[in-house]
Amino acid sequence: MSPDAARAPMTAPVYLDNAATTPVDPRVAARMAECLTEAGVYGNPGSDAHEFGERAAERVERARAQVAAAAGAEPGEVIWTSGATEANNLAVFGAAHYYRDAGRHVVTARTEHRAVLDPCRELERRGWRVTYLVPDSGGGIDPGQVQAALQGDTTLVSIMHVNNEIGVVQDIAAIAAVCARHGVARLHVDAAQSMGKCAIDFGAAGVDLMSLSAHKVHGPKGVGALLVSRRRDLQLQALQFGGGQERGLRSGTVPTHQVVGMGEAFALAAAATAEGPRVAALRDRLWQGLEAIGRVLRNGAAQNTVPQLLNVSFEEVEGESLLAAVRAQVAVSTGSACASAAREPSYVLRALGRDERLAESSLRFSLGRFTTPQDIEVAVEAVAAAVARLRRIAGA
Amino acid sequence: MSPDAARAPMTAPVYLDNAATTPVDPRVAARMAECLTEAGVYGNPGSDAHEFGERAAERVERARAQVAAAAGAEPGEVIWTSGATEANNLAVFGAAHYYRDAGRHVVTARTEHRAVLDPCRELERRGWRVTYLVPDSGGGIDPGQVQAALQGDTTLVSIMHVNNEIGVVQDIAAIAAVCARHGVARLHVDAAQSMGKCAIDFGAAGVDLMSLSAHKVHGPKGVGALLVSRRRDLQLQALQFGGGQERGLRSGTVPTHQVVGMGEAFALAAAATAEGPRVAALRDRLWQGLEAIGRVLRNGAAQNTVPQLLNVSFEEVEGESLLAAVRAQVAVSTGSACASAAREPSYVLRALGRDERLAESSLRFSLGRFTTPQDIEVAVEAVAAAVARLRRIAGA
Amino acid sequence: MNYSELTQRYFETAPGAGTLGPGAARGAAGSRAQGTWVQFELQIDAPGGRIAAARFLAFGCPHTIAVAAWVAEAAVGRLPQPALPEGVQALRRRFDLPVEKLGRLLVVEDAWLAAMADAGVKS
Amino acid sequence: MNYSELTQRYFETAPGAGTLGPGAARGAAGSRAQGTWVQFELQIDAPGGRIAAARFLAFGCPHTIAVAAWVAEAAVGRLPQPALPEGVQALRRRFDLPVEKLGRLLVVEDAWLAAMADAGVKS
Ligand SMILES: Cc1ncc(COP(=O)(O)O)c(C=O)c1O
Ligand SMILES: Cc1ncc(COP(=O)(O)O)c(C=O)c1O
Repeated sequence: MSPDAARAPMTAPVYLDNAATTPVDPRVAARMAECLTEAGVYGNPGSDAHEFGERAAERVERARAQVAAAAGAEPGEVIWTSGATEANNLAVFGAAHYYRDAGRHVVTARTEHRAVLDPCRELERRGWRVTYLVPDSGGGIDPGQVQAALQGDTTLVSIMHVNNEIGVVQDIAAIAAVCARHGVARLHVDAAQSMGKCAIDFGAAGVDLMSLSAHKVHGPKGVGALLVSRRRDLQLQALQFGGGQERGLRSGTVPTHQVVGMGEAFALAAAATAEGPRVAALRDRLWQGLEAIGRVLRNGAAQNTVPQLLNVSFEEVEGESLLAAVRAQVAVSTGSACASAAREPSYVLRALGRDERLAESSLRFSLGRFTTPQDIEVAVEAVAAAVARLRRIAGA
Repeated sequence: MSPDAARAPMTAPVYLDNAATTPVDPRVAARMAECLTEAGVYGNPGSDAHEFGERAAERVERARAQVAAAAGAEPGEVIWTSGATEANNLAVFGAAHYYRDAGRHVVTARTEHRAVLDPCRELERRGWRVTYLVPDSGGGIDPGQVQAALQGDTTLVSIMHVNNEIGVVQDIAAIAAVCARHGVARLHVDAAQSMGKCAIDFGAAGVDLMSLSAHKVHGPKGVGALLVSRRRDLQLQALQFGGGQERGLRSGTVPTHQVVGMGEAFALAAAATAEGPRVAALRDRLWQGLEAIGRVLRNGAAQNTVPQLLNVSFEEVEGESLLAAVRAQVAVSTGSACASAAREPSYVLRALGRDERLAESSLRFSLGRFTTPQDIEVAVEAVAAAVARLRRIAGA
Repeated sequence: MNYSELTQRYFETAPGAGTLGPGAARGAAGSRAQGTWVQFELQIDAPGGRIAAARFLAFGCPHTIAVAAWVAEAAVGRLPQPALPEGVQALRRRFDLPVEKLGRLLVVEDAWLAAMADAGVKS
Repeated sequence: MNYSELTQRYFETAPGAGTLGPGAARGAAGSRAQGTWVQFELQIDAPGGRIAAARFLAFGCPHTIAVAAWVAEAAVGRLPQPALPEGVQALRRRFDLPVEKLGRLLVVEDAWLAAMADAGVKS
């Protein structure tokens, strides 16, 4: 578990931040390595003038089929991107701009990832109207809320599948049905956190656009995909223009090793059907251990959450000190630190109705393929000790 | 040189398509591998809550410094992207949109890469005016042409450094001086092909924006950078919104292994000062061999071309047959095949004044770090035999 | 571009490429400037006799060269006729020609018809 | 967030965390709801005498806890004074406090002043 053995003479912390990113599975890394050096498949998959290019294109198409199979899509529906951030941007801007003449209203939710919310804010600056749905206290969006928010000129609904902070799963098929009845509104689903955590079936769910990411499921960072439904002749305006790759929707050299890594990671995740119950047992043990600390609150509806995530607020403990007290033993995300430089209480937890203090004093534990029972014991012990000590110092 | 040994029982062709993409240097691949699996630096460089993230961020910053040093920029001027296509799009759209109130005129050249031309076409659809400069027959753009094209409302000039088809090098510093005198026009330079072929000095040249790519210089595909000058407080509108990474200019998880690969590739290229003369000697030998075939024309001004590229048109030979006749022995690009599905005579060679036939019957030989004298001999022999045979069949 | 095995073989070997010299019937079609040019030369020993020898020249894509070579080869021993030894659609199937290349086959056919006309065969 | 070695040490050991019980002078400032709350308790045996014991409680970030702990420790043996054992700017430097956290130091100072007031020391 050491991130850099030479630099970490003390035992490295237990890694429970798999929702931020995961270590690449060694089997994935091995496939990637085959597509780099002179001994491997290094050609440009866009070079059809020679066999170096053709071999690379074969690998790319094999990976496309793997991703499609894992997500319930057709290979022709997979557009490679540099990650779910780009996929989300391409979906939101691409659909909004392409269908601008049909209307300029978008529906999304307060608990979406910033890679959806920030494009929506940008759309507002460009003259669109955006409705931000507020979830219930468990994090759920009722399909009826979506129904009620639709207007005559709504062209896009963007609702995530698995929330990255609390792990709550939305009823995508029901929301898709609402959009289908509306007729004009297309549904985009940010499923960056779904693969390996919760079954995805792009086709069966009736979704129009779906964002995927490799690095949340033991694949490489810097690669993802946007699934673009072919059934409804969905069109998008591209974000990035150039060589015309990916049917002109996403120009740029396709990075063979990256998409091969994503394909392999998705295939492995789709095949690892025993993983859910194993991780759920670890998560339950974790929650049991944390609950015993007392005055802790679970964030997100427990019954509707993927097994990999557990988000807990600790009463009477200050967030930054909590993190500082546990970080030598456990690597987790908190409700006050975020990927960007700005340190604000989690807007997701705030949208669930948590006050600023409880939002800040939350820890997100996210488990992965390599999480062991031992990791869970270390985490419970470390957090229990830290909370007890900080409460004592606070006289609480 | 076999791209896939198990599949290629016959000797694989000699790879002379390094301008399309290069094999990753094994030293680069080794650094990349350190940033993938559980044993390595796999954290999210945006996760500042734990040491896994901090270690990754350290690697990212080291890579940023390597790229900056190799390109004559400050580390704070490096914005990671998914490649030069994205960097070009971010530069062209980002500057045009940010400075839209100062004017809507852009100057570029007919011989630019499609990742510049296609965004310019899109700008035209959005109401901008674009001037496309025509190079001289050697491929050169005179700084005076740029000067003459500038208008009061020109906000952006985009001229590439090293052309990807003919290898011609533009006088960027002189063009930068023209833009500086104008005052409002910012200069973007597509330098995707420059690293390792031709010295780049972003700061000294006085360039505002510069696009870089890793995979043209034995780094990985799917990563690049846009250099954004800090001296002139240059602003851009982002293309992609989300986590706020890269100073908000390029949201999305930074892929540690990818940028580490780019950093290492750039450091190696910057250190390989003996490479230029070695490759130039191989290129000269290649040209000597091809010229001896007779009725061949060199495309691009020989005295102003990087050593890695040689573009030759063969009279009285049909392009597709030429490619088909050599492809078992030599992997090259042609003036008729291109990365996209469309097969058209190279617009770059057409802009130099070559007729359609000569544009189509051209081969681009691009050499790299791993090209050997033996490769050159194989190529000369194969091309000479093919040309002779096809001319005989054509009665020419 | 992928070529069928037959296309590849006739392109690579190009049997019958060349000319027959004075006395042969000759016909050409297409133009080098347009990218496809084909010429046939046929030797018909006795008036009304069979084709004793055939040669072709071709400037064009591998399909053009392969088909022209095949036609020249197939011509030998046949009675001169205004029709190709095998029709355009059959040739297309035989060589697995992509549809956008049909125009090239028509150039081959035109060259054949020109050679026949030169040989005095009425169409 | 990176903490200086001193901050880290006082945060981790938090010497003097707790209360002294009845009879001690006590002062608090800030609020838990706002994210920072500090309390000092001081035992001053004779009127006009030195501080014999000091305790603190703190709800807040590591800097707040570390500084409060350091102040409580430094207070022992001193004559009660309305000023902190070390001024706010000096403390900021000592603990390498980021500028945006200056407000937390002022809460520590306010708690100290409140305890002094409770001890009857005039400011
Ligand atoms: C729900 C969700 N959407 C989008 C993203 C962005 O994905 P990527 O890191 O691939 O750009 C993430 C992860 O950061 C996420 O959790
Ligand atoms: C001059 C030039 N610009 C841009 C690009 C695009 O670079 P990338 O493949 O990194 O997107 C290329 C290569 O394809 C190029 O040669």
